[in-house]
Amino acid sequence: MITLQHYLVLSAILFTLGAVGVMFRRNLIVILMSLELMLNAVNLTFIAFSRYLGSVEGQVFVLFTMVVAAAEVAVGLAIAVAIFRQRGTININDINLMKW
Amino acid sequence: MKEVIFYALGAITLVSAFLVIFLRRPIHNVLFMITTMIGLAGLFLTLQAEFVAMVQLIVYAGAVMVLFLFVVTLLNLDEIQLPPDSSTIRWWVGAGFAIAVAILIFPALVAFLPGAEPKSLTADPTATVSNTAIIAKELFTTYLLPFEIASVLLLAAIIGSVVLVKKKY
Amino acid sequence: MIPIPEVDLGGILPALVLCVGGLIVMVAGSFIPKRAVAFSAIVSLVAVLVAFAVNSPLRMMNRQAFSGLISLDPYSWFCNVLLLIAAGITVLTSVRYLTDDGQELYEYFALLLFATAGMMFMVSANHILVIFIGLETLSISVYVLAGLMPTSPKSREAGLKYLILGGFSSAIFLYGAAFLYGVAGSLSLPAIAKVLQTGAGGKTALVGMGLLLVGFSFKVAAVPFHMWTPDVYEGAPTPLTGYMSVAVKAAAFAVFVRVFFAALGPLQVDWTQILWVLAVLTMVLGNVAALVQNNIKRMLAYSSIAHAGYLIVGMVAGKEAGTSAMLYYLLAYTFTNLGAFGVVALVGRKGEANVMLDDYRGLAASNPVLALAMSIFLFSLAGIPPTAGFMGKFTIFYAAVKAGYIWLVIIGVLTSAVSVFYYFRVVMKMYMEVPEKTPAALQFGPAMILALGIAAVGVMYIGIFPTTYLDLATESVKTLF
Amino acid sequence: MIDLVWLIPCLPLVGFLINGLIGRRFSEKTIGWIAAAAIGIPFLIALSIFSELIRMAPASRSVQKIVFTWILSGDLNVPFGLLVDPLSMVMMLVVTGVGFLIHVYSIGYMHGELGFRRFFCYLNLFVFNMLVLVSANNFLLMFVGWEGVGLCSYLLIGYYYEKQSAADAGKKAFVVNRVGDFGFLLGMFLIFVTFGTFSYTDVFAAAGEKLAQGGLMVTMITLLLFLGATGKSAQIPLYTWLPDAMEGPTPVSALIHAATMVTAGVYMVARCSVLFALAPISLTTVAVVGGATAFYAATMGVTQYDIKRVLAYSTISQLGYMFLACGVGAFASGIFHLMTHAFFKGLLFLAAGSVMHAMSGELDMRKMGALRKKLPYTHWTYLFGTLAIAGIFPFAGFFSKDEILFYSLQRNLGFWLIGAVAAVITSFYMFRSLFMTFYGESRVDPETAHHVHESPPYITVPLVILAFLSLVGGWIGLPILPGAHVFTAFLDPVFAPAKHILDAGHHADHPSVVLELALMALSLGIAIVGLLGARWAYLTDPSLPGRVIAQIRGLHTLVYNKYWMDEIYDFLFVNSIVSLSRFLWKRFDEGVIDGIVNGAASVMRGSGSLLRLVQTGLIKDYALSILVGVLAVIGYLVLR
Amino acid sequence: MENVSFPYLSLVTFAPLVGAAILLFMNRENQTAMRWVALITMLADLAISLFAYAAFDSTSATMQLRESHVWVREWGISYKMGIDGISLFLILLTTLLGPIVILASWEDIRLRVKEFLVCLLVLQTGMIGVFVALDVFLFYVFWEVMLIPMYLLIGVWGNPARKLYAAIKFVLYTIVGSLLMLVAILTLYYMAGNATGTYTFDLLKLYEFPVPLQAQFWMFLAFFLAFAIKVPMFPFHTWLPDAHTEAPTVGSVVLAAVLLKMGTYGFVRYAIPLFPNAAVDAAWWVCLLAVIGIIYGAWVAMVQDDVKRLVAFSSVSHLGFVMLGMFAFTTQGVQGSILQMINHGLSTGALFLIVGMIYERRHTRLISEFGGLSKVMPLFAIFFMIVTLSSIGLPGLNGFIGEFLILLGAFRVYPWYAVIAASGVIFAAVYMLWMFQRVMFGQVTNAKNLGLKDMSSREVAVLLPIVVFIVWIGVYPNTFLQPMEPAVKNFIRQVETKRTAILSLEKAKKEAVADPASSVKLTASWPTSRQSGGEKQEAR
Repeated sequence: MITLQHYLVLSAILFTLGAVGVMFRRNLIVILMSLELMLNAVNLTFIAFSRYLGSVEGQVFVLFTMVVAAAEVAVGLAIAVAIFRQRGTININDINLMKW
Repeated sequence: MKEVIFYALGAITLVSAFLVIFLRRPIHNVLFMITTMIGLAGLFLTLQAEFVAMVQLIVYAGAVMVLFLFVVTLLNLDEIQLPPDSSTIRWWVGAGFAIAVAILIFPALVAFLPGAEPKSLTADPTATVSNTAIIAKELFTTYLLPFEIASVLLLAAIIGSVVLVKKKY
Repeated sequence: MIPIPEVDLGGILPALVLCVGGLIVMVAGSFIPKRAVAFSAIVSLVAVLVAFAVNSPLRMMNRQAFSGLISLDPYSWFCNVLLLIAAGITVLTSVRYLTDDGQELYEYFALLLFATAGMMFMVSANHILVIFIGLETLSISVYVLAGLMPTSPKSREAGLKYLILGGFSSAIFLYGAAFLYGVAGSLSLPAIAKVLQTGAGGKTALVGMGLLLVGFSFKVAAVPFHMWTPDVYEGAPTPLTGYMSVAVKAAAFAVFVRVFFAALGPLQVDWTQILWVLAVLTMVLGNVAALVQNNIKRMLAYSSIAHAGYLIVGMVAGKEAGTSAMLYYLLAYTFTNLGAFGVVALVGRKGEANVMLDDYRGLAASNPVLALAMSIFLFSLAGIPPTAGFMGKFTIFYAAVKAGYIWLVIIGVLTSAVSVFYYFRVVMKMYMEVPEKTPAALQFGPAMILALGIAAVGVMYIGIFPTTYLDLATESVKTLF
Repeated sequence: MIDLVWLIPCLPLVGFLINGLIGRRFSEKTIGWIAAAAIGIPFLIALSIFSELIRMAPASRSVQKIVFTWILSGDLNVPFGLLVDPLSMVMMLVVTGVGFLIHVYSIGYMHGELGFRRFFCYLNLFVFNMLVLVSANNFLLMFVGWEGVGLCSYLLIGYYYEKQSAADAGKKAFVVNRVGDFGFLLGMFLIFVTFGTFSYTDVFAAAGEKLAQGGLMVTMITLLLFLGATGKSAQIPLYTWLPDAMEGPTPVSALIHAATMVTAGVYMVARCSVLFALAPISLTTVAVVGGATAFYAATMGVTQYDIKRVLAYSTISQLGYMFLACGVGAFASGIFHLMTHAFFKGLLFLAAGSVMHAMSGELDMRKMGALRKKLPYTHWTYLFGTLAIAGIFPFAGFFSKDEILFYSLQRNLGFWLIGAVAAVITSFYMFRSLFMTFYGESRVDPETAHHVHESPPYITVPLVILAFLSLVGGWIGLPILPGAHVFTAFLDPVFAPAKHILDAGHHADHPSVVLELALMALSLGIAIVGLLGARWAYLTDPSLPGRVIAQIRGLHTLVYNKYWMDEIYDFLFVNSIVSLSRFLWKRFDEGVIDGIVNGAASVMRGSGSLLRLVQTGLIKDYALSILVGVLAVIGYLVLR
Repeated sequence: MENVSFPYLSLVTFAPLVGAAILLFMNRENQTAMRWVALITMLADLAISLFAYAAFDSTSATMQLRESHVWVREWGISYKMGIDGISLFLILLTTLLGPIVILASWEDIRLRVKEFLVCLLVLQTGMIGVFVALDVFLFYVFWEVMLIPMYLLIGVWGNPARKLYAAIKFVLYTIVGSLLMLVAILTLYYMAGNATGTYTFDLLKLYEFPVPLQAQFWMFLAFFLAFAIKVPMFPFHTWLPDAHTEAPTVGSVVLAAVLLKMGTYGFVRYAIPLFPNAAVDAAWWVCLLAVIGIIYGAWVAMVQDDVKRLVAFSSVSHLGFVMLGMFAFTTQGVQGSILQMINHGLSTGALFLIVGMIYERRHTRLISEFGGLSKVMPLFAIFFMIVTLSSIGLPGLNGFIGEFLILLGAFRVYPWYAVIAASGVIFAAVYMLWMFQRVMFGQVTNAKNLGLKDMSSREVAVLLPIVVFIVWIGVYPNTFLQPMEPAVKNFIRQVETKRTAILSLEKAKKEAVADPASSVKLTASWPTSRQSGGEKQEAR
């Protein structure tokens, strides 16, 4: 029997993986992907709730999340490209002009 | 049967997500990201969210990931040797925190019991209204406003992306 | 068959005006590349003014529109006014900045208008979905704006940092929203409140609330979710930094308040405790860290963190007194900080060459009026009467005293005593030290003069005659509860 | 005329203002005579008031004149009021009379000095304050004069301000006086707390009922007041300033540090005779201190070579006599001696000034001798003064000193003994100074000898007048013959209440005439012993002092160095407080308090710098920080 | 209903601000014209204050020349002004010093004259505002407004070496105290509003509100801190020597003469009447600090080698007297205390002017650099002497009256404190005269001192008015004592009646509760043995 909790736990794990990715990868592109993972985990939660609540709102929300995620990715990649052009790197440990 | 599908899809999703996080080569990351997306789309299907699953496939696995792939190739990222990721201690500390958060959230997950059974989106389970139709209706009536705002958002994102990578300067 | 939904354009007219303004800017900008910035600025200003005009009916309204997704009430009206003031002044302070660089980044104004529109949707939202989409509209615009300066690596870096961390916090926010959705079955604020009032939800609701709180705390730059602030504020174009520190913060706080009082009111006991701690951390860390900054933008960034702390005190104080105090404080802070950043933009000159504290040496001798204006802003930030900043702190602290949070207030005043040190340090540099080299004359555009004048007069005026604005703030929050 | 009593103190003030404000263009003569007139006219007024006073019935010889209300605060009401009674009358006459002579003298003496105008301003101001002191009708106003004369003393001692020692001496005088004033002030507070008023008449009238005989309160009040008196009148332990005060110009020494100001303490004790009479312990203290000072100062007088210093120690010693008189209850005798002392000590100082004037400022007696021929007037007047102070019949000092010794004996043999011994020494050192200066071989250095000449009439006339007074001044207090002691009789209304209280204690036995005569003879003998001793040591056998000194070298060194009292005071009070203050400033003020303040600032900045380190600029760290925050928030919510 | 009079007080408060506004629009090259404008403004201000004095009824204890307008209706904040005998002379002192200060800076300040004059004028407004405000909020606004011009005066025109440190130290010290006071004000406002139903910052209405004992203690503590720092009382005084030493002459003058009075005035007007029980209970401690301050200030002043620093420490000592008198709660004590505020303003102000004059000539403040100045500057010597003597408290001059009344008033309540304080009088003589001697007496050892010019007529004009008042107060203090007496008596009576009323109120409350635990807590809030001062007060 697959219950709501199965989905929720699955999405929690996915969310954690995404968070870990954001924290520990140096590659900007991968970090952006990790962000996507987190958003997708949330999406899964929404869909699962939507199913078990019998409410369509969750699914609508997911659509908007996707829009936002896409927009974010677009802008993120644009910045990544711009930075790469400027400095020749997308290692975020090197993108460190401002600190202290 | 359901269990098998769920676990299979879950495994695909998690494993490929894991690989996204841990593989070194960007091209691999992108590819496994796509499989994650596909896995998720499958899971959406098991939850009877057909429309979202399709969008997931088309928009995410399709458009967005292609965009990633495009950038990876554009920047020749595979050629660039990034130094190894963070040291192991940092790694474990960070992962520890993340897992701790997950564990702390866990009670919230299991405590939640909205009902024993999944529910249908419509009041009448026998109705032959498709998932897509319901969502479409909602999207253009109840959620008309966010739908419109989303256009502004996308416009801003487009302008932004264009401005950011403009080579004029 | 899909029914025609009720469309209440009147309610969202101000935001629409701004969007249209943004579109005009984009279209026109590409046709007149020579004077695109000047033209765009005028268009933006007109848009802001028109929006200001069409916004006024909201003050009289108290209803919901778009199937209950947004609520048109005095609270929205007040926040819109705040945002429009911020946008207007930012437009004025940006003109010189954008032309100084020899670029015609007219897109800046379009994005600014879109961001403002997003905020306006956000502050009148009655549904978490609208909040989210408004928040993202705002965020994405601001990510781009922060990273807009093509020749400045710092700007790009600021955009990137803001984007990644913003995305991170958005994900957390969304995750929280998902939990609340699970509990309430809907993300409409009244619906959530209704469910929570029954005591349902348990830990799930708490966790959802906690994650939402984190999301908002990130946007308002509360410690420990503040780390992006100094870096992003330093790197972003200066006028935009002012805008971020004022408008984004104001919008975030407005929504923060609406969500937490209107939807999560039943959990007030729980989140008040957390916010108490956050307020203390924010006030202390913001002020203490600002002490040792040498870059004025960074210093003002920490200072804006500290101010977020004071605002959170208002939230802790809660209910009418606290929230109306927050609104007043935000109004005061809008004029003050925009003015301060305007001066920073002006002094910073081309490419932000002069953003270190030492660059302010002897400013009073070379530009006495500018130094006076800066001093007014700094005194207001420090909370010295009779400036608006003082009245703001006064109202906030009074609300906290009234709610019995004496210790919070004591910590607050002590940290603001600390803040005096670094604000006065700038005054000291301007008035009491001599520059190493004679500074070149500053270029004042009429826009900048207008902006600084409005800001300075505003700071003094609402500081000395606060009655009207206090009344408005009080009146505005009434519909929240 | 008595209504014009306010003119007496005011005219010197007017003189001070005239000279001070518009005197810049006046000639020396004008300035001097304005100043002198400002004292002379009050003297005449005082005389006429005096004549008015003695025509009144003895019991009603006390008139108060309120000029204006000075301080009015709550139940405190202090008028600027003057009291005319026999005691203040005597003091006014002495102050204005002697003061006038000294003013005249100064015109000649200060001739050509750079600060001539300044000098006379100060002098007038001094007389104003002194007159306020003696004519005030309440304690607080007396205190005004009291501090005022201290100020003028300070200014006049430091008249030659360019001399480090003069400036130091002035400051020392002021500060030591302030220590005494501190006692005075506290005494006044106690008086006010007890009586609710500062007015003499009210206080003394109520003293009997409000204060228990010998009670703690009255003892405290009187002892504190006496502390004030010791400061002003240079008694042990606050005498050290007076010898140093000789740094001032000689007329100042004569006027302030011999004739008038230093006697203020005696006046004050006499004024408070009722209170002192109520406090036997205080009376004894006064007598003991007075006697001890009389002896102690006399010993130091023996060893000094500086003519003014000899006179200074002698002044201290004579003041001791006056206090001894007061201490044994003979207040009138004290005042009597005060008056005669004003004459002969004023005279001695002025004569010494005349010597100095002649000797171009030389003060060391070892460089004088045989001046008698060159300075005839000075010699004769100095001789008169010496005879008076030594107590040779029929000079003024004989009568007053004898009276004191007589009353001392009545009270206690010890007091008499110490007084008698001091008298021998006084006689000795005074004749010593006389002989060393005017007799024997001339030791004047030839350069100076050339210029030695008698002083101008401005100087000699006052000398002669004072010499005359030194001779006849005591005759108003003839003992034995009933009713002959007009002075005591005159003062009787003032001291009657005190006497009443004292007599109530031990019944007054009338001394036999024989005893009195015997004592007079004895004291005359004492004086002559001193005279002969000095003659032997300084005229007959000039090498004798040297040999004696050799014999008692240790003792001599001790006495010669004034018992090292200045050094001991310096060590005990001055240096310790200065080092303590330095310690407080550097260690406490700048160390502890500022340390805490600056430390707090440093802690702030330090923690600011530490917090900075967290801000690594790396996105992953920022994300981690957010995650930590999430953990804390969720942890709190879930685990709570 | 308030009886509203001609707005003397508003005029006197804001007239300098008008002058400042005029200055802002003047050409900065024309320094002399600007100085004249400032001087005329200050003189006009003085004239207005004299009119106010003429309109003042000196027999009445109530607040007079009142003005009242609603300011922030929401909060019950009003623009309310009024004076009584206590504030009257402080205002006159301030306005008197106004023209003097402008004159004194006539030649001293050459750098950024415009800003300088504007600062002085704004400062003047702030200072007068503090004295006339009858609304706690309004008071606080003026209180803080003063801070900025003073900060600039020290920091811009101060002594370059350490001015920045001194300026920021001044500001931080002051602001820490005043912010805590703000918390107390807010709490008081809330408590009073909550209890009575009308939320108001009106001081006179707040006077009537009985603050519970426990709360009184804390609020008094906060007010105490703010005012004690400003006074400054030992051990909160360390900002003063720095500020005084580094400030330009007129800065020191204003600081010493008026700014320090804000603290003492704050006690009389705010801290004590608002929280009488706490104040009376704390009197023993406050007086202890005051007495320590007297002695400590004097001792440390004695060993200073910088003239200004010496005068600064002497201020600590003198203001100790003020505090001692005030917390004696006797007519003489309080009256003396207020008179001593004026006296200190005149004497120390004049001392700083004098130090400024020689600083202007020699550009050093080290005592050792001087010596024998009497010889070269005889007129200066006279003024210096008079002021020194006034500072020492010589009878016949102003200082004596104040100190005497204070000591007498204190002696009736705390004899031992008065005894120790009186010994401070001795030390005052020591340090002042020693300093005077080292500067003025002796030979002119330093060749640079030989050619010094004596006082100019401008400098005489600066000092003469002060000296006139020094003598006036000393000779006929009733001019000043009489108008303040009703107010002072009213102050003491008010404190006493309110105190007892609160005590009985608390007692009734305690009995009503009849809960032993809570009553123990109430009495334990402050050691009861410390109430001896108050009891003696009642006994009298």
